[in-house]
Amino acid sequence: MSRFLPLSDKEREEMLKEIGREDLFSPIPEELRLKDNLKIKAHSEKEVLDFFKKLADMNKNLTSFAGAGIYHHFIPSAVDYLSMREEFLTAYTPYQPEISQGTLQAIFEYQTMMSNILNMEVSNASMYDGATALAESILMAKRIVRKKNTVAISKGVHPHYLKVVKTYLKNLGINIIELELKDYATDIEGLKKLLSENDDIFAVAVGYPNFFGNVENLKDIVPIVKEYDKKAIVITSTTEPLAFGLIAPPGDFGVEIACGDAQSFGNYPGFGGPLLGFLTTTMKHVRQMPGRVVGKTKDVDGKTGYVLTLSAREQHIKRERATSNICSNQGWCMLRATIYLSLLGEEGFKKLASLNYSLSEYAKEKINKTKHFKVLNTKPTFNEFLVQTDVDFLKFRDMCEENGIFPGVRLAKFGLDKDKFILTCTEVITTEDIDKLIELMEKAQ
Amino acid sequence: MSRFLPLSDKEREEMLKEIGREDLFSPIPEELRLKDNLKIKAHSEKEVLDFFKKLADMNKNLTSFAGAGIYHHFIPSAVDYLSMREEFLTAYTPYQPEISQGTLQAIFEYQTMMSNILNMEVSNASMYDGATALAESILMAKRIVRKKNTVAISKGVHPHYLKVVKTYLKNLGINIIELELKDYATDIEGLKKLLSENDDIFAVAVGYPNFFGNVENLKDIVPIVKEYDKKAIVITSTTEPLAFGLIAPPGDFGVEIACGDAQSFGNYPGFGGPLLGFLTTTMKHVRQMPGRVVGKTKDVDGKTGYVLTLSAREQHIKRERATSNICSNQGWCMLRATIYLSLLGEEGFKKLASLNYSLSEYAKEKINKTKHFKVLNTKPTFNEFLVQTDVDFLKFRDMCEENGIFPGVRLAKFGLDKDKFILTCTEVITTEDIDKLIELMEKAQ
Amino acid sequence: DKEKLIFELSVEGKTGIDIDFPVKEKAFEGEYKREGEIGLPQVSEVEVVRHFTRLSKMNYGVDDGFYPLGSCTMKHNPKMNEKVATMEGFLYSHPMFSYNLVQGSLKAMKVLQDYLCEITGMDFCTLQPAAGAHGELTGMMMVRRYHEKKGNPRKYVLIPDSAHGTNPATSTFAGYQVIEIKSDETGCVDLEALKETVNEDVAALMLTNPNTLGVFEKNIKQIANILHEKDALLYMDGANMNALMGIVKPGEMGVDVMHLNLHKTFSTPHGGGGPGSGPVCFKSHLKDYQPVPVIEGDDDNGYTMNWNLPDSIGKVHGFYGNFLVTLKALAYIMAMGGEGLKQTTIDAVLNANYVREKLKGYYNLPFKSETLHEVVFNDKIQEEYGVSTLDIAKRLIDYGIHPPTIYFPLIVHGAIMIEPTESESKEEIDYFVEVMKKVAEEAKENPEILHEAPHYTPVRRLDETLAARKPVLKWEREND
Amino acid sequence: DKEKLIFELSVEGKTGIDIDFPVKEKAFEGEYKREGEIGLPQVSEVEVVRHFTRLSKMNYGVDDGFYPLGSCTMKHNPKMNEKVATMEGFLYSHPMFSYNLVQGSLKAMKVLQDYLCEITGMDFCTLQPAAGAHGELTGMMMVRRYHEKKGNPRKYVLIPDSAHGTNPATSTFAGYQVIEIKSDETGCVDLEALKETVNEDVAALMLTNPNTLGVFEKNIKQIANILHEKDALLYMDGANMNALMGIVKPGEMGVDVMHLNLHKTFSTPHGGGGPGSGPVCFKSHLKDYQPVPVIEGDDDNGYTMNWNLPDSIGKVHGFYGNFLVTLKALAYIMAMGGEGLKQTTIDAVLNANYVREKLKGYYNLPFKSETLHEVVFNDKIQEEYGVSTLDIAKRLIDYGIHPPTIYFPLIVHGAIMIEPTESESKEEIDYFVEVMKKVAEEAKENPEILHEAPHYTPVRRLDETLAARKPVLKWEREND
Repeated sequence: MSRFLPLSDKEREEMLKEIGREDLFSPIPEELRLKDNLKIKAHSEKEVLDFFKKLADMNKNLTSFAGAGIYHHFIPSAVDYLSMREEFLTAYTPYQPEISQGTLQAIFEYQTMMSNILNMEVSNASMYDGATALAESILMAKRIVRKKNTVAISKGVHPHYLKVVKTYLKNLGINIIELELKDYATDIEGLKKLLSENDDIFAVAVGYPNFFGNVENLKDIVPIVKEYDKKAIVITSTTEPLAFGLIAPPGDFGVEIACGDAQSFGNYPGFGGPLLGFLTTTMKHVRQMPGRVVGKTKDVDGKTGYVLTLSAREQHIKRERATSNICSNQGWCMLRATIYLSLLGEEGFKKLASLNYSLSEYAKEKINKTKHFKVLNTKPTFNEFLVQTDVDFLKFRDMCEENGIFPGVRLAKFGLDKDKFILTCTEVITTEDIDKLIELMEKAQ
Repeated sequence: MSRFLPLSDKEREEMLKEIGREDLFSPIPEELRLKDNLKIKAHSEKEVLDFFKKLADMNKNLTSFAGAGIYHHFIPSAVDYLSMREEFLTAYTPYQPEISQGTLQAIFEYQTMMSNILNMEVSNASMYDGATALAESILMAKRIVRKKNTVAISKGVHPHYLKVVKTYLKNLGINIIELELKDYATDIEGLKKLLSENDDIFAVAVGYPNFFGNVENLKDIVPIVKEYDKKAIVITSTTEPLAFGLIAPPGDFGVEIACGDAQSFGNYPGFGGPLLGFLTTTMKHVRQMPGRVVGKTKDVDGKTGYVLTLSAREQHIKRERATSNICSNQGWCMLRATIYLSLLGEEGFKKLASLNYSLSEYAKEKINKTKHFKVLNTKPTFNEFLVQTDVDFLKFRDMCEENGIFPGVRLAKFGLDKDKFILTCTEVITTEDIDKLIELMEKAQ
Repeated sequence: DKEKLIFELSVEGKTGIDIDFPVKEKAFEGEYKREGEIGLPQVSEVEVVRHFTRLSKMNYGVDDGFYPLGSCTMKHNPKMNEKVATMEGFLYSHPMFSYNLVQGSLKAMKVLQDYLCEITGMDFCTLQPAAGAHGELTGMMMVRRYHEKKGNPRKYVLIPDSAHGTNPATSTFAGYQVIEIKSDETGCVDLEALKETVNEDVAALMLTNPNTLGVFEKNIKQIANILHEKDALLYMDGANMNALMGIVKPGEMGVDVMHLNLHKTFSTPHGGGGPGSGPVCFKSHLKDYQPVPVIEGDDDNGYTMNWNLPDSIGKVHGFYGNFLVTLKALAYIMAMGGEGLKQTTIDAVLNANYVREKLKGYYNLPFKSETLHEVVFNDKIQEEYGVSTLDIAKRLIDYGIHPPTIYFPLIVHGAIMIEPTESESKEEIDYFVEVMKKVAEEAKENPEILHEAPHYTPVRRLDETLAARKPVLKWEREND
Repeated sequence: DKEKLIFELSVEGKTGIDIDFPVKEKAFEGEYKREGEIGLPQVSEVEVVRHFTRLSKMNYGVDDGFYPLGSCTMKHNPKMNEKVATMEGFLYSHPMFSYNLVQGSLKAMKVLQDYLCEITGMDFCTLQPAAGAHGELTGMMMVRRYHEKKGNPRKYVLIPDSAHGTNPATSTFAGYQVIEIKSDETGCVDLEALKETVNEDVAALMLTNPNTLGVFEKNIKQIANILHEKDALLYMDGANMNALMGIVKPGEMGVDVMHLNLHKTFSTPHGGGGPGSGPVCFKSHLKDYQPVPVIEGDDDNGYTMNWNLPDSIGKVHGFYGNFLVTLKALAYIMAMGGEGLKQTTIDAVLNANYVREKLKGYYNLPFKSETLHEVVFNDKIQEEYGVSTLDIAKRLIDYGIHPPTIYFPLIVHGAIMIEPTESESKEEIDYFVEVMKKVAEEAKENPEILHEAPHYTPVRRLDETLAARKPVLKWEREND
């Protein structure tokens, strides 16, 4: 413990004498004060590291086809190395711009990259994760449209996101209508029917690609919604934005809020956190946007610099009338994404997307040739898709785990069907891994 | 490959055009030029890391009682973190002092720490390792004494060091006489006899503590040598300078060159390298010292600063008359040692030494109670000692390895006795580890 | 000393990555195919490394020096924490793996929850909130659920006027209206005013303790009683827990629910704006309302997650919170131990009071009450020379010191809020004191030098109005 | 912007480590017990972190910008290298473990040796030398052993006047006397002079190729022939291998033995003065003399070490060289591949010639021969304004550029030796060119500004004479 405390006992005495207060804690009533020390043992650094090494080894990281919202991509060493520089890692939120230009410029670059990837006009500086980003997006849409009170959310958005949205909206008197799926994509006819029957809808949210891997039909959805009410807003929620190296981004279709999670960009699975919620929108709506945003400006000498801006939306200024209560969120994850995307660049981003897609298509083709497994997606997918099996999935999974493979995330984990699972192929998977999985599928019964 | 090459093809063309030389390699005769590419496949970063991960996993790092020149100590995370800062890691030798004060000041601090630990007046900035440091120390002694031509080296110095010394001295016409041991320490009577019979000796080198763990009798050795010839120099060679947290340092006895390896100070075993040779001496002899050294000075404004100094000894100035041919050596390892020793500090250094000693004494006591193993040291030892067994050592070692323990380094690895091994206890060993080893010793037959 | 944007370094045909393509490439076809340029830069690894290295050098971190940001607890971030959080066993742990594959992750969470309960004196803990404000929201949703279950969610949340902006914003997002409670002349909650305001429509009071003036709410037990009499709850904002650890337990002072900021009190780095972590600790009467999933189990039986909590507020995070961040806090707590945490608190309070003692007279102390881990001055003395808090803050940068928190709390005009934390040596603090005195002197003798500060940074005072009036929020070829 | 010495930060009673003591403490007693204070500082972890962070900021690394140190090949150090060299399986690998426990380490060494042979066209390779000069010594000891075995170690080594100081120093330490060979007007070895000098007393010629002027020794085959006729050997200093990789193989040009600098050509970081690594590659007629141990084996049979080489020069390192450094070089070679290494060479030569083309006229080119990966100018043009090479070098620092190598090679008066390497983008090089031109202009217009440079560093020009005259080589309470 004393390694982190730079005062010696002698200095403590000296300082206490200077202060001249006998009891430093005199402001605290005697009866509230603890009699005993907290029951926590102190440990040397070696003991701490040994403890965690044991825990880390208790985790088993198999060759994994798990995705479903969290993706294991390869992260170049430079991302770790650069993001670990203390100037980034141990700095505070850049409220003092003169000594925070590093973070501020990185955010500005991030905003540009995310806007371009999503083909949107503006991105904020990050949100906690994809789930809260969706909740905040819906609240943002509500602030924009104002008079209506119902949001329609496709059942194709990530089930956890839907749960979080419900938690967030429940207390605010906003109704949620869940849009049914057809072939695991939003049922367009159902949407049309709903809109014809309900005039209270301010936003429609869909996954893109959705939870089951399907590319939703934005080409139809956006015009349908806009025809219903030109102020109503279509929101997309994306768990795997690498898809946009290959797939047309939400901005191409007139989506006004495109949000999601960019953990894929240079951040580790990390048992689900920290993640990197993103939220992009149009300049028209920027003043209703939650979260921080960085803008370009000039200093007193006319030099270009960057500052946190439009803060009149935020809690530290607007208090109970703020666009969100968000404060500290995912700055460092944002930085990692910026470094990662800088390394990938235009060509790397496209090529990596293509690799993910090609591996996934390779797997799909092979799976469809097995006896007991079949791919359910009928629409295009990116790097994950839905598989159905007529064998006992848990037995199959156990067999896979014994062979060092985690075969994918079963829908039952989300309270959905027991015979289906989501299978994800990123570039860390090889065709040999896929072949091995197929072999196990052939063996399954 | 192209990730490390920041020119685009278009830029290459432009630049080539500016240069106006059709063939960049025109200075190289056509017939020398390769027709084919080198037969080496290019790999993505992921492939490289996967390859090395596999190799790393082929290594088996057991609970280990190995020492004998390379020590596994616990290294605080701050050492890794700070030493990895690019300003330290990717900088050149500090020949341009204005932009190298970081490295220079760290060296000055290192010199102070090493001088104090050894109780010597001056330390150089590092040598390749303990072995070459000993060879260079002997050559240094030769330059100081000049007229004589024979060095006496105790058989108690590390056998590898002795091998390297032989390699270095062989071509320079310097004779080596090996001093015999008695009870695994330099035989004082033998030394006296040699000195009475041979008047050509310019230096006597002993291990301290020596290879077998014994604290050599410097209290007698130095006066005996000085009585023989007051210009003759006693050199100590140390593989584990942490010993000097507990044991009187060479400087206490009038040793004029104290060298060794400080890998123990914040550097990993790393299959034997990079290491950290050190060489300390008296100010009287500083101009015969090999290697770099940093001194304090003033800049044009009168500010204190640090520079490489006394470089008139070095190869880039003195060429064939330099005190050594050494150039780049172990700067970064030196930095790590400086950070490590800063963290330990006065009390930590002493306490850690005491812990190593106490664990080692715990082990000695228990070993001496076993039937087939006994400790051979009769003199004080620090954290390693010599054990003899009457069972087949290799069988015993195999049994230990099956139980996840490496029991120590057998002397046969150095061409010495088959029934003896050196057992080392640093703070990474627990009493439970020792008890487990004792259990295996009890089982051995 | 300025660095171009990464886009301005871009040259067609360069890349910072080489991708192996060990499968037949399949073209993505059809109407959803992306066409044209995305707009990512094209640079090599060398250039990326230099670019972000240069950017880093325009920042100031805790490792660079004194960081007395009041209420932010910018303490030392042990490097051990980073080693723990980058162990591969944790990095690649997938949240949707079978429980048998993630026992290490689950156990780490359980152990941390237990420690946080021991530290706060609360009964239960959830690690799901990703930051302090997120913890507030989670806690207040639980409060609302508590009342709902009793038949009425109630309407109002009481918040002292000295509170952080997150408190009122949180209340709004939890569906409440805010009633502000004025501070009394000691800077504390006015008990009489409170009594008058509390009624059956009040859901809770959100109290920061010690408050943002660094003053301990010594009537906290009475405050709790007043609230509890009307079945209103006491929410404690744990932002200032660094003044209390090991000295008192909120759970023994009548607090029903509170959050902690692991990135403040528990040494996880702030990362230039997160990721933080905002665990919520609460009494057993709120346990049915906590977010799902809940970690259950022990070493003997293994650890699992319970998703079946019918009265739960639901989920507040896509998965289980900022797991890797929570590991760092656990490492820190284990390193310090109970005694160490107490000494931490003592040192934090010692340092703050030492600064207060040394600077009083040089800067005005708007509240005279005894304070704990931070002290709030203002610019009243300097005002007469035309020097403002902002000028003072910016001038500190010239001396290599990060400015304190300024203009907060709002109840203090021109506030200068200083929290040295326990991580500062006496020498570092003495340097700060000396600089602060020198700046006070400069304010008198040479106010111009303060108005123009900072002088040596890559950019100087920036035009924030321009930024907000004509927002340029991304780079475009045209606008450069 | 100056930082105190760590000793000056020391306060009794502080520590940067907490040591657990889980065994009964045993007192070390007797006449060899250490008494009194050692003299190490007493500081907390926070202070150590800040101290070395601050020190780091007074340094300039390759990640900071252009580093055109001629003959030092300061290229990009991929971060992947560090990840490889910090894998635990390698860090804790003990050199005295049984071979079955270190198969990964042994295989890595074997693979690297094979690649280095492929790159140099030599037959064998040892990784034992810890640095370039150490490699030279190892190589020259092998040369001596070769001659010894033939009955006479011989007396002389020939060294061109343009050589690095390590070459003559090495020769001395290998027991030879040095004969300097003058360069001809093209900067190359004068063949006639060589022919006259070589005889049966000459053991070898040490040749840097391309030489330190960046000029390729186009007569290298003839040079080898002249030597070989007298059974003298050709040693090649591989310091400038970055100009040759993938273009030619020294093994095909008559070279018998050479060393490589992994910390130059193969991207391992220089570490502020090491650790480097200086493998020696050699033809089969020298294989009996290489240092022990020699790695043997393959994947099928496993890897071991052969210590039994009776004619070996012996050992030159306590263990097997700078193993962790060699891993980094292997990672780099694997990343680049053969084609990549060739492109590296092409780009290095391209960049150097581009700089040469752009700066000629502004700075004097003392040798006109076509050059490869570096170019040597001097201060002849600037001399007339009283401006020296040193002034130019120091002025570059003001522009954020590391100075080139200066006053070397010795055969060029006031040499300015520029090696941009392949790691610089065109933009970075154009910036350098622009700055060099501006400095040339300043030398004319305002020489004072050069004499006084650098202006913005933590310290400015230092008194090296003072340092050497009254050496203060350690801190003592007294002398501060």
